[in-house]
Amino acid sequence: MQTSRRDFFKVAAVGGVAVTVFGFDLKPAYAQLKELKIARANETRSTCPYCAVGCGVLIYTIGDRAKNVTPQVIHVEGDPDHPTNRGTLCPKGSSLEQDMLNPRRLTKPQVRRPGATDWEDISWDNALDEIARWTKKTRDDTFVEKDANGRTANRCEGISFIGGCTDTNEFNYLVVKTMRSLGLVYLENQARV
Amino acid sequence: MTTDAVSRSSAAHNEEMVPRYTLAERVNHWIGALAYIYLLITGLAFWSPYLYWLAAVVGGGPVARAWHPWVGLIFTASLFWSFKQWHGDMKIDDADRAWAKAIPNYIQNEDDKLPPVGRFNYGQKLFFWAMFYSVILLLLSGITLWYTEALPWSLRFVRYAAILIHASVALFTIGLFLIHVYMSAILEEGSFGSMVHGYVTRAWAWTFHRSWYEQVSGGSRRVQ
Amino acid sequence: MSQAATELIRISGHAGVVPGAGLNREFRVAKLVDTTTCIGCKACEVACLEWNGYPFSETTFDNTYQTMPETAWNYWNLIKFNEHEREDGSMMLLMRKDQCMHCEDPGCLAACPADGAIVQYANGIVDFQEANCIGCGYCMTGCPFNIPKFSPKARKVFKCTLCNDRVSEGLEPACIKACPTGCLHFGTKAEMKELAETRAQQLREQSGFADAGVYDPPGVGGTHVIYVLHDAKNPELYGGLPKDPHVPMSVRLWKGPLKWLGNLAIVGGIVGMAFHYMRFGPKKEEEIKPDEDGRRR
Amino acid sequence: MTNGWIDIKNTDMMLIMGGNPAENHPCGFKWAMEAKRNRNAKLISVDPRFTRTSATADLFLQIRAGTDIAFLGGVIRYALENNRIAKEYLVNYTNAAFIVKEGFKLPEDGLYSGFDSAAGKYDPSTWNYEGSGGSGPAGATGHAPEPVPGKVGGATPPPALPANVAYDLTLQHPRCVFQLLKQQYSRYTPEAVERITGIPKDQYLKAVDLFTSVRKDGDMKKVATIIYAVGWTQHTFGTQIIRTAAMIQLLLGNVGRAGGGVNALRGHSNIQGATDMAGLYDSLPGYLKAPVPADSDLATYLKRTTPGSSKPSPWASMNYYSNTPKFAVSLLKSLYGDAATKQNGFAFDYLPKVDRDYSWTHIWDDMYNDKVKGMMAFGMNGVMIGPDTNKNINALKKADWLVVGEIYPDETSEFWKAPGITTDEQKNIKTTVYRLPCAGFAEKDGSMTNSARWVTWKYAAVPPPGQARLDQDILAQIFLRVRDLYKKEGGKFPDPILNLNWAYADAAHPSLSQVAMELNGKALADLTDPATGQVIRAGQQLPGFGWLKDDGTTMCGNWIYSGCWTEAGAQIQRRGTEDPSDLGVYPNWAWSWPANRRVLYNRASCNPDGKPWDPERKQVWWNEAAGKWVGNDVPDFKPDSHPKDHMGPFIMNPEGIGRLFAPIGVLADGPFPEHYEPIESPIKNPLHTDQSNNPLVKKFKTPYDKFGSPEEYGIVCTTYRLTEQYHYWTKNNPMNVQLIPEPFVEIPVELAEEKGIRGTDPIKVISARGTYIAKAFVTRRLKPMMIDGKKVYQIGLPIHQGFRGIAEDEGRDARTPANLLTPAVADPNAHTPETKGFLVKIEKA
Repeated sequence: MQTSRRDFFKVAAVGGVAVTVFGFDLKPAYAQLKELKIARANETRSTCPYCAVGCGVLIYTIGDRAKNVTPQVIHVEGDPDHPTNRGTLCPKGSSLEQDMLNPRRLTKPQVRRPGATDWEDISWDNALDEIARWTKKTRDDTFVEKDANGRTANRCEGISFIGGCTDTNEFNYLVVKTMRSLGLVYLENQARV
Repeated sequence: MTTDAVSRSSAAHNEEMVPRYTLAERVNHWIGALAYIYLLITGLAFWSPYLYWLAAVVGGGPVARAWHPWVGLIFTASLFWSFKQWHGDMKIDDADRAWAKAIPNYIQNEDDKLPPVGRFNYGQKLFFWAMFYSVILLLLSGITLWYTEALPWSLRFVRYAAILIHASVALFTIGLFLIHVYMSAILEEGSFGSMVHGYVTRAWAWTFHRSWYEQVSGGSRRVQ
Repeated sequence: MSQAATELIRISGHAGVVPGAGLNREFRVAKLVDTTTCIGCKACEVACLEWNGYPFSETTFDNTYQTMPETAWNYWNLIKFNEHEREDGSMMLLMRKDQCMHCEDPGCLAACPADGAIVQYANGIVDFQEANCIGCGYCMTGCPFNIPKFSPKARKVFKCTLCNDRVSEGLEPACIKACPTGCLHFGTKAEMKELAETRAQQLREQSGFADAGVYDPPGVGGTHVIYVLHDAKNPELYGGLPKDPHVPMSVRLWKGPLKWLGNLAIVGGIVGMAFHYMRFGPKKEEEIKPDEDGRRR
Repeated sequence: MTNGWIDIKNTDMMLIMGGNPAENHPCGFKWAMEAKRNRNAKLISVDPRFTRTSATADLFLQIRAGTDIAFLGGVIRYALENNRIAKEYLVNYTNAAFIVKEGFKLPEDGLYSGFDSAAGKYDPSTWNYEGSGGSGPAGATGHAPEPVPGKVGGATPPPALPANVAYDLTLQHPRCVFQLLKQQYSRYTPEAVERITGIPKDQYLKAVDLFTSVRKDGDMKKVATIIYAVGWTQHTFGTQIIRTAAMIQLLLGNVGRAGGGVNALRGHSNIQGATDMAGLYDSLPGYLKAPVPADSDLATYLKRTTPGSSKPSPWASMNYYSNTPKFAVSLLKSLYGDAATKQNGFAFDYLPKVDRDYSWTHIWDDMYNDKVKGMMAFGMNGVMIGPDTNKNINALKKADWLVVGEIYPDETSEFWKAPGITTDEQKNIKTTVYRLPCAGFAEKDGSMTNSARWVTWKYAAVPPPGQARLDQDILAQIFLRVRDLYKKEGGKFPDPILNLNWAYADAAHPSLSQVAMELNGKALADLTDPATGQVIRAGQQLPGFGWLKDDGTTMCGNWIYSGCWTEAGAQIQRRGTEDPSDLGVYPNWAWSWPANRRVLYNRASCNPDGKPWDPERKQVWWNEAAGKWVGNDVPDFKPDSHPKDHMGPFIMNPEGIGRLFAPIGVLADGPFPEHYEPIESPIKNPLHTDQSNNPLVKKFKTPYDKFGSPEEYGIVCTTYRLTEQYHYWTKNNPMNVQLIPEPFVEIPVELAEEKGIRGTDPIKVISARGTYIAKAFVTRRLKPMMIDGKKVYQIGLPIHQGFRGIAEDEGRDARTPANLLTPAVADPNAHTPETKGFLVKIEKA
């Protein structure tokens, strides 16, 4: 078995009793090194969601992906292999751990009814059903098949989709696929502003 | 006065007890003394690595650090109480100055060659005042050390002064303390007891504090 | 004694030999902070906070980008922002990462009375061992850089560890890794010194900073955090970096001459008294001389 | 970015303007610092404020917000006058020698030829090249073809470029682009620049001299880069600012070269990808143009959008967009699968046709005017982004429904609880709002494209918290339910919904790797490359967009992403860390579009003979022996085009050259950039007081669209981000809130003294549209300016805080979003609102 330097330190950390010139001495524990908190953590390669440098990040989670473990983030740091950031991160990237462990995260669907002064909870099924119903109603109400000059328009003018710029290419493509097929023209994105 | 009476009285009379310290004075003294001993042990632990083990004796470094300032406050309070009790008796007068000139006699145990002194001799008075002023310095420097973090960085020279003052003054009081203990507990027989039970023999009082003896013996002497 | 004890070259409040003193098997490490490429982004602040996992404290806006006025017990790494107008009227925003300097001759360690509360590893890292800390705060007095900070709750003093948990595993400190511009560097002291000198020379020759130089103050034996400054002649411009830091004279006096004088006095006093007792013996009370008894009455 | 983040390390000179990379892109900015450290590169920072980028600069100039064209126009003038230009590059790689049609007029009075004041737009037919056979001395024969029919929004058909362009390689012809350029910017004297920008002449000349020094006496070795961000785009002339920068880079021969280019920093992790995927009304994936009603069928559409080549006849031009039909048909196959047949024009009718401006500011205006009734917002905080937050809130009040997919409680989902709205008023707001918990970045996989066009895959690390779901699952589930409704109940034109290609293994949980493979494209029939004989079997992933076909035998979601996930595997997951050329190319790390090319237009890094301008920074070069272009990067060129062919390096333009002159309305507001004042400006445009603003800017008519006069609102204000916070996101994050706990307003010391304001005093910033309350940050980093003889103060405020966040919820600030102040006016080309540079007044709160 190999002994690492850390083990040496652990040995050193054990206190003892020794005799000194002037009497007895309860030897304190010298050099108690903290354990490296990510020593056996699982490492996932990801990309920072903030600016467009696209820094590689390593997300450390507890567990070794065994079935009986729910992973929990314990640390995030830069990916030293990533050619652009080479392990560095900015103050936003460095705090990504908190973005994942944030108690402010939304965790359940909610609805605010017309005239209501507060949110109420709603099941996913009901929420999605109601949204689909709204979508169809508004599309059917506002769909323009031919424009004033009788030319094919096939557009839905009553619904707008606005997308953020921190989601994936694939999600964005699915947005274009679904929304264009619904006929949306008010299709805009953070990229505009 | 008959010879018999004289001879009888001379032994018994010499051993007769006169009150020297009130209960309050004794309680206060021992509060102060115990506090000082604690401060000494913990202070010495912080003073020298070779004595750091002393901290372990009183519960370990952090405990010693936590209690040292509080006990310091007790010691300070005790000394202030002493001041209230004794400041009248501690006034330095001409008799003391005369006594001071004869100090070599005192050192050489030639007490009979010393001029008579009152309740406290010049040395005791010096000790008292030295201790009193030291504790003020210790208090001020000690509070600084107690709450180092509260002192702004721009006033850091206060910190620098405080560590030196606290250590040097403490050392000074250790000297005082050693002399005090030596003289009262070892050198001068009967002194120690007086601080325990409050009484001294007439002979002790006559020997060491004759003026005081004469003051107090008046009321308690046999009616002639 | 384990081999690892030889990793220690200094131990605070320690009686007897320090096992690693003089052995120097390892190289010394150092952080290089090039203030001329610092962008004040505070990545180092967050990386430090995140890695060490200390709780947050509420801050308030104080007419500056600076997070808080000074480092705190739970905030070991602070960029100090200083607006500076040059003689030609052009602005400079001087930003300096403030943290423990890891002095070669650490004042905190010199001042510390608690055995093993502050240690210096053979690689130069000065580390607080909170388990041994008694919370006296003397290190705060010993430090010429105002770094160790007291936690009223823990009643201990804390400061940057130079991420010794990472360094001992062969990783770089968290702040170093995060630094986006490479204003922070980590390596052996010798190499960092060389890198710093090269950069300072470049600043002098190419960027018109005639007084650019390296800050590695000899007053504390050099530091394991060194700076490249645009203006090495005026380090005070960078948020109060002392020009010529020393372990305070009073700490030196206290831990040096005063200590030996005091010890001498105490021992001398005890010996003196013993001699006195042997020579003169105890004071005895005398018989009251009757003629003098109540003489004045 | 034409180049990339790492490539900045190769530069000798950086002009950073309209951007603040040190604060907003710190990890990319390292390469600027590397250039400084390793190459002694110089950095010039031009900004309304002394930022943390400026702190590292060799030279800082404080510019009045919105006067960048004046600054850059002056650079062009200086470079032309002092021979700081790349003559050979200019003649061969740009349209400097092309001759412009007679009748074209420069905007000495603020207007180009062809302005239709009634319609408020230009007829760009005079903005064209002279066909050869005209007056070009070296011109060949030939006539400009008739304009291709086709209408955008009922406008006059845009004129087409002549196939053979008249030109004059001596650049002496009075109507050649070079001479017009000289004439256009002759008005941008250092004195004029000082009047407009507020930069003292001596400082300005120092900066311009430094910047153009890379081309001293025409020497081509050194390279300069221009780096910008939304400080340029967010103006009513934003596109033209960027064009001016591009023109400078062409003039100096810096485009295509390592360490050069025009580099947009981009503010969000996948703003590049979202643009590529066309999450914008006016385009389709891969920058194909959105169809208009005049595109009666696919053929008409392709005819309108496929450019014919246009060049001096002896030159060659690759005109890559001549392949548009292949890209478009492959996209339609990806969208509608088997329903897209040759017979039905590959279901071209399914695509909605746009006939007007549906862009961001119009969404809110049309919602306010009761046209838009429903909205879905995914990861997009429209209320905070504004502009004119009040208008957006009041628009949402009129909507029937709003779906917000978010990870934190945001201002958009709680618009009905905005500060100032009472409980009684809430009862009158009839909008139904659904707030759906989405997944954070670490909870989903997929690819993102950074501003260097690197497409990089990421992996999921943890599951979403609570009931939160993956965004793509939510989207799929909404879509599938809508489809079910149309299946069951029918409705308006259900065909595109019912026939949408949704062949994912798990329809309700589409796998993003499957979508990525769809983006790459695959063969639908066996394909053979006639040149090499290589065969791709039906169903196999395509190796790249070179294989795309316009006959329906290939499908590809986004042609520029073709090559990202081939038969060889996911190129976007590659992690090769080798960089043989040491130029920061990293050819085996992830994958960049197009075709894994890292520096665009890299053919221009060589002289016309195919030899690198700087032998120490060799990117690509012509290998005579092999008869092809080779190099350290993938050549952005026809691989076997011999230098003697004189093929232009800008292969995406039909001319094959870089455009100093933007012909035929490529940009709506002029072929050359002209300085216009921001809509709210403290002065009238000193160049032409009668035409102060961009003539194409339209103002909306709602009660919220108010504008302030310089008499009442005398202070120039700009908005910005801080390095410590990310947009409206990290205000939920204690660590970042600790770094910047409260909103503030940076104001100059002199202004503070005038108003009796001390640092940390709460102050009100008031525009014609709203009031923002924050603490004063009194600083010497902002100085008063002399603008056209008038003392003008400039202030700035960060955008991060709103009315939901840690500090906001604790009541630590006034809960006023910065965009309460900004006006809803936009650039006529990019439709980006003008949030950088508007007028305010301040007072103590």
